[in-house]
Amino acid sequence: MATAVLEARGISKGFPGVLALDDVSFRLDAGQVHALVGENGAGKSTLIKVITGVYRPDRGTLLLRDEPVTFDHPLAAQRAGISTIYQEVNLVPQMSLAHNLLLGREPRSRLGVIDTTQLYAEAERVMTRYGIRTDVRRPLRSFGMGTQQMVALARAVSIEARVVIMDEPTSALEPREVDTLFGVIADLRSEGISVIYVSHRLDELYRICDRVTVLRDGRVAHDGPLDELARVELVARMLGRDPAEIRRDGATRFTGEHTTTAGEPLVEARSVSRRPVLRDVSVQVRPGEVVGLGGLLGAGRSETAKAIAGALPVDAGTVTVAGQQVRRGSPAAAIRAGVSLVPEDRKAEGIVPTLSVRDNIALAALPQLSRSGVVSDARIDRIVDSFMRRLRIKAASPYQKVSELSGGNQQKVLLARSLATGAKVLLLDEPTRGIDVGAKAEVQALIDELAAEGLGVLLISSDLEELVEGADRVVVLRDGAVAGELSGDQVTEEAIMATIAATGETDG
Amino acid sequence: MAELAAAPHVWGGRARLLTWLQEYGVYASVLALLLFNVVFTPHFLEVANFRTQLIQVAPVVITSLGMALVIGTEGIDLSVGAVMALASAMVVLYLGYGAPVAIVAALIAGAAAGAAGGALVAYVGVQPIVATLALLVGVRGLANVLVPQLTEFRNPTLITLGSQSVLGLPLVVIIAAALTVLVAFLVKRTTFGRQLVAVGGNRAASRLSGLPVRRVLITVYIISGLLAAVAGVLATSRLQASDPTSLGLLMELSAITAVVVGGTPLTGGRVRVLGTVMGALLIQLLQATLIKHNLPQSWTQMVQAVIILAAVYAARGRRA
Amino acid sequence: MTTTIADADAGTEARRRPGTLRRERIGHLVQHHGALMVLAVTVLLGAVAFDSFTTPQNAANIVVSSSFLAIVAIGMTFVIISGGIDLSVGSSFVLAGVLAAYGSRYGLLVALLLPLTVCGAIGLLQGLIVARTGMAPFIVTLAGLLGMRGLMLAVSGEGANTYLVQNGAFSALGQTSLLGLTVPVWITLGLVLLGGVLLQRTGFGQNIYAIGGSEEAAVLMGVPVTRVKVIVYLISGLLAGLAGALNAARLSSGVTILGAGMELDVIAAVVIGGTLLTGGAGGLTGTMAGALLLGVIQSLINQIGVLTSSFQQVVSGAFLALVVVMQRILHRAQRLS
Amino acid sequence: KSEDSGDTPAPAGSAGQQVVQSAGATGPTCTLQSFGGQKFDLKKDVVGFSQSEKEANPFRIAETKSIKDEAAKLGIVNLRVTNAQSQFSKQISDVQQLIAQGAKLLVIAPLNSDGWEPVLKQAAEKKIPIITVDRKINAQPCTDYLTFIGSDFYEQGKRAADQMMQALGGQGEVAILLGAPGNNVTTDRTKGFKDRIQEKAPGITISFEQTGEFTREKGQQVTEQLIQSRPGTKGIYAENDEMALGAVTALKGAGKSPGQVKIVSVDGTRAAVRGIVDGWLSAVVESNPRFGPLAFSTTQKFLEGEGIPATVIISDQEYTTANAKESLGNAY
Ligand SMILES: Nc1ncnc2c1ncn2[C@@H]1O[C@H](COP(=O)(O)OP(=O)(O)OP(=O)(O)O)[C@@H](O)[C@H]1O
Ligand SMILES: Nc1ncnc2c1ncn2[C@@H]1O[C@H](COP(=O)(O)OP(=O)(O)OP(=O)(O)O)[C@@H](O)[C@H]1O
Ligand SMILES: [Mg+2]
Ligand SMILES: [Mg+2]
Repeated sequence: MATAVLEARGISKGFPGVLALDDVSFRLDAGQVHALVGENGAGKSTLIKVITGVYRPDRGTLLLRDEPVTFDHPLAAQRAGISTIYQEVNLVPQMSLAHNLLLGREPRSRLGVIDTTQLYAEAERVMTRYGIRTDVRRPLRSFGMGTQQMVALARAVSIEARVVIMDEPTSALEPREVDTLFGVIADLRSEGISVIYVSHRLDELYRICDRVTVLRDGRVAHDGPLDELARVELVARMLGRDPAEIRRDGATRFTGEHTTTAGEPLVEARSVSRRPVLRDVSVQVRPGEVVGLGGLLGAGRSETAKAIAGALPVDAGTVTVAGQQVRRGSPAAAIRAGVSLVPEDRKAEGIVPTLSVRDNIALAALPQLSRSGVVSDARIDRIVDSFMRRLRIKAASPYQKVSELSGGNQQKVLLARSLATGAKVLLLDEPTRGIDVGAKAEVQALIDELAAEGLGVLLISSDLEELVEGADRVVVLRDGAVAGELSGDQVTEEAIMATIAATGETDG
Repeated sequence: MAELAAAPHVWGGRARLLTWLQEYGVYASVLALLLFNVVFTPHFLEVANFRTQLIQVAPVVITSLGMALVIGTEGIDLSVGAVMALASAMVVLYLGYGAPVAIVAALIAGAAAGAAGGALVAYVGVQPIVATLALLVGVRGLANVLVPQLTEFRNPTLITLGSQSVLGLPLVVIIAAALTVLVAFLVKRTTFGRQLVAVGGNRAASRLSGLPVRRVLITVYIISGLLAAVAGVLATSRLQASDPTSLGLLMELSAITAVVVGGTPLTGGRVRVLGTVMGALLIQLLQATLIKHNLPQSWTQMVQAVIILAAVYAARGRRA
Repeated sequence: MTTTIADADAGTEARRRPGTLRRERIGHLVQHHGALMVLAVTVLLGAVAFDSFTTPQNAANIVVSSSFLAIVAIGMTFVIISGGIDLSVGSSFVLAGVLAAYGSRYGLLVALLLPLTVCGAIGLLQGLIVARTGMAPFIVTLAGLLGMRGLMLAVSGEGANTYLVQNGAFSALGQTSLLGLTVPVWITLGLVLLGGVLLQRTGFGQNIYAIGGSEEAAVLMGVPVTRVKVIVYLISGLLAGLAGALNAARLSSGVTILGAGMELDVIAAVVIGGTLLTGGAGGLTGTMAGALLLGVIQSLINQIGVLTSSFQQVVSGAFLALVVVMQRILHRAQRLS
Repeated sequence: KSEDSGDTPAPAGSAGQQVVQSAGATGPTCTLQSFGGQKFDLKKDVVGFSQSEKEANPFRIAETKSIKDEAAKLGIVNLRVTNAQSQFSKQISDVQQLIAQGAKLLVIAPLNSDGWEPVLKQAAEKKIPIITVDRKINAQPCTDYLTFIGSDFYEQGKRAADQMMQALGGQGEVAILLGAPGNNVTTDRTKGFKDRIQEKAPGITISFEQTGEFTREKGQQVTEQLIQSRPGTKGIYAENDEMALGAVTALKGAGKSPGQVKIVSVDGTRAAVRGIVDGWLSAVVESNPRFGPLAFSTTQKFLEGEGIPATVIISDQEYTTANAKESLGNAY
């Protein structure tokens, strides 16, 4: 057998109250695309951070081409030829796209100083290769998550590396960009570069990966070639359940049927505009209905949701909840009216990292959980307990800091926060992004359940399958305007794609 | 992974010591300093000594409490010393109408100054350090305009406030203790307290969760101004004179130090009330020690620098 | 200049109206040169109101006396962009002055090297503590403020000894005029140019912005965070030391009562200049405008003349508030358009 | 307004007027000719006064007021006053600005004795006479500046020591409340006091010296620590009146009776002199701030071609239990 490019032997890593990795061994061969899968909190990101020198392992050794190595800084790993895209996009928001892309490798002029003209030209060239043509001088934070993810990707790949690690690179990408990414991975493989690939999207794994390592509760649950392992088997290994049981349950947990009361819309956005991202967008959600919001990256889906939630001031248009017009620009008013948003960027806009799981869940519902300004711990405990159980939030205790949870569990905490307000309408922006198959199914089942209880749900998802199966109706956005609306039997992946691709005749 | 929660071997002795120090570093430092004094400082173990230290530290504790709240929101309030001076000026200005009126006037002035800074921060979006820096300069000037020079007073009520004892405890100390309890209650038990740390921890998330972010911010600065005014009134009554030129000078630095030494991070999202009180005590005790041992000023400052560093080092947050 | 507008066919970006970009540019200009504009307006008003305000001599006085603050503010700008703060600069400044005056008896070289070495070393130490232990820069440099003031008192016999500069060459460094401006002013200009290139046109500068923008991201992007931070505090210490030494040369003595509260003035200059205290953004031209603005405000207050000393303070506080509010409003107007 | 002291203000006339020490005018004299300046019109031309600290303590208030009042009295219309707010760098630029405004005479109350090079240079180029008051500038009289009018701080320290010796009968432990560190005044008043004690009273030991930064609050706080941890202290020398009064508050708070600890201070403010009357203070050495009349009369003499001595030391009074009551009107 050829020597491994990278090998981890008997790695253990603990955090207060949690043993995130327990005697994990992992071997990466040259020119292979190696899948690393597991439930939320299984330890995938932790393993990657140990490999790249972000964390020091408590025990175990790391070998690079059979030589023992220790990286005490990500820079050291980078110098050794390991390049990484971390799970949460880790770039500098205020810096321009170009500077982010080329930080540390800026083109120099003859005087030895950075040549900005060349810098921007180079950045434009690179981004065009990834299908993005844009003003690379703009600060990174002014781009959508998808574009940011592509920048991180381009950055990681363009560093001369022997190993490229991708921790959920596609969670913010839409199908076309995923294709671009896979093209890049194929190129890498043909150059003999190895890839560690983490994703919760099983289709993707089967499309590009050669080998798979399954982690469960910090231990290796399976390791072997991927094509020998059937889908259900893989899921079963991840969840530690019986394959037969999995087979019964199907792909998503959506039942697809809701009894929509034809009555008054719970929430209605009428001709909402905000330059330059939204133009004349109208959406309504009735009780018991799941309305999907489709479109490409940057189509304005997040903005629509934020406008409805009062978090984005609009230039024109109105939002009414149960017939009452909501005061503009105030999430508080929206929440009081029963509209609650689970934002897309959970790190920047979702969790409060310094607070516990418990405080994060109770945050938005505090007024309801207190009497004359004094909080009732008993009531908070009750509600936190019930939601932690209902959403199966994995935490050492309700008092664990939310920043210490895995991404999927953080997402559940945010969902719990919205539900705790007793919202009548939920605006879910990519609620299953970065969530493992098990948790994803749970969340989807929960969406169904909530709709059945009479809640209205606005579901934003880049996962077409999820939209098709979960939504009763899909509103498709393009360039910040409604491009079409599909309902009933019209809701198919093909129809959505067609609406997105249709040339601008709907623009008028 | 809940079943692994009790896995003890990953949570070894060194790490445990570190967390313990992080949580209780200030307490340990205060204790160490107390022990040092008991051994090396003559006349330390006397009731009069503890009275002196507690009385002197009371205004620092009170301002630090407000500062801790502000820092919890990821802000900072450089104006507290100047607000003390303003309160002091207001007291003598309105003393003609009786002590209660004068005190209320001082408190109103403090709250108003806080509101001005808070409004700049919450509604205009000025960075806290600059907003309150402008206030620091302007408010002290204002205090001086109102009372141009040190002015003594003979009002018995006001003097009593500074020198009276109840059940053997000085009134100022009782007031400081009561305010500590009040602020602890505010932080731990009220909606406002929870919202405050949330705003400090992640402002965007707080806004999206429907928290009244601006109201929380301005309220926090008002409370800080109010508490600084209380401290100013107490300091004035103890001095038996109003001295807007020097009262509360550099108090902002003492208060910030107390808060940070007490384990509240300057990055916000967390408030440690008792730690803050301990931080103030540590600084007080340190200064008293240096004075009692008659060290020259140069030494005093260098030793203070080292001790503050050591205390904050012990209490510093773990890094990822 | 060509602008790349989002390609609608690629479908990655919403279409942007051409007007937006231009307005954004103007907004950008206003935000980054807000201090400069406020400065221009203030000077104009001053010129209209007071005859003696715009005399060459008064202008030169303002520039010369602002230059020391400006040198310190350059270092502070580096520190603040990196997401930190340096409260020790005032103490560095006065300590350096005393050391320079003391060292001048051993020649020009010692007069310069002694303060630079000591202040640089302490800056380095602070940088190491900040970068290695993760302690808050505010506290570390607050300790620096106390410690260096203590050191200064120790060196000067509890402040009783004022060393006089005993080296003609060194005095000349602070007092000689070239083209109507003294050497420190030219040094300031040189440092601004140098610092500007360092910040904008070198990898080191980009690393500073990255760390200030998001330290976590910078670590993961492979920025040598520890080293950059240490160097940033070293620079700040060195520049505060240099300014202190030059000031000693100008005053011909190591005055011990300088520098108290200077850190706040320096921070104010930097922040008025548009550098965010949260780090990751800002620049030196703004800082220079901020430093000059402070000098101009002082000068104007003196021109008004009738104010009592207390009222002068009220006015300068109000002025400071006005300036930052104006800046915020400009900034907001830009965002809304 | 406030419940301030019930004292009647001192009559504006001659009470507390500065008197030149008989032996005070020393050094070679300086004339308009030897200085090389040009005659100017004191009444019409710009006269600059640079104050060092905020007019927030009795000394500075009285000093600025005296200059302004005297200018008004003499009909000097173009008096420009600046205040450095205790920042030395600001005082330098203040004076430079006065020069830029065309000042023909500069009266400076310097914050510090050293570091005046840039100002002296600019003034010398234009031959502007500088009179420094209350604190000296370390430079060449008659070339760099015209003359210095003020007290001798070292001498004040010595006289305070004399008073302390008398109060304690030459025996006991004494504490010093120092002024702000780095300040010339602090340095001189400390040195004078210590030298005299060493020379004259071997029975007195100085066991404690801590700064009270010239403020009442700090004076009180330091004294509280002092009397608790060093109960044997018999006397306190405060380097200004404010700190002495802070010490009194501390002593009262600790239940001491007047005179139990002897306090001697320097300045001569009304409150301190009343402290002597009340028995809390033993003596106050005066430092007279009323420089106006002397400064302008000196200038007039100079303009008329008379010789001006290099230093004009004023004779300061002393307030003791013997004269405090009747001299209260002289205090400022
Ligand atoms: N910094 C930390 N402090 C404490 N606990 C942590 C920390 N980082 C991770 N953990 C814990 O370690 C375990 C593994 O987390 P990790 O992020 O590796 O999971 P993951 O497999 O990447 O999950 P996901 O699919 O949700 O990204 C989780 O239980 C998590 O709570
Ligand atoms: N702060 C901002 N400043 C300027 N442009 C912005 C800003 N925020 C978003 N945009 C732009 O607005 C457009 C709409 O973005 P939005 O995030 O709503 O897209 P989306 O349809 O939700 O896609 P995604 O799947 O990435 O969330 C994008 O072109 C984005 O770059
Ligand atoms: Mg992960
Ligand atoms: Mg989106």
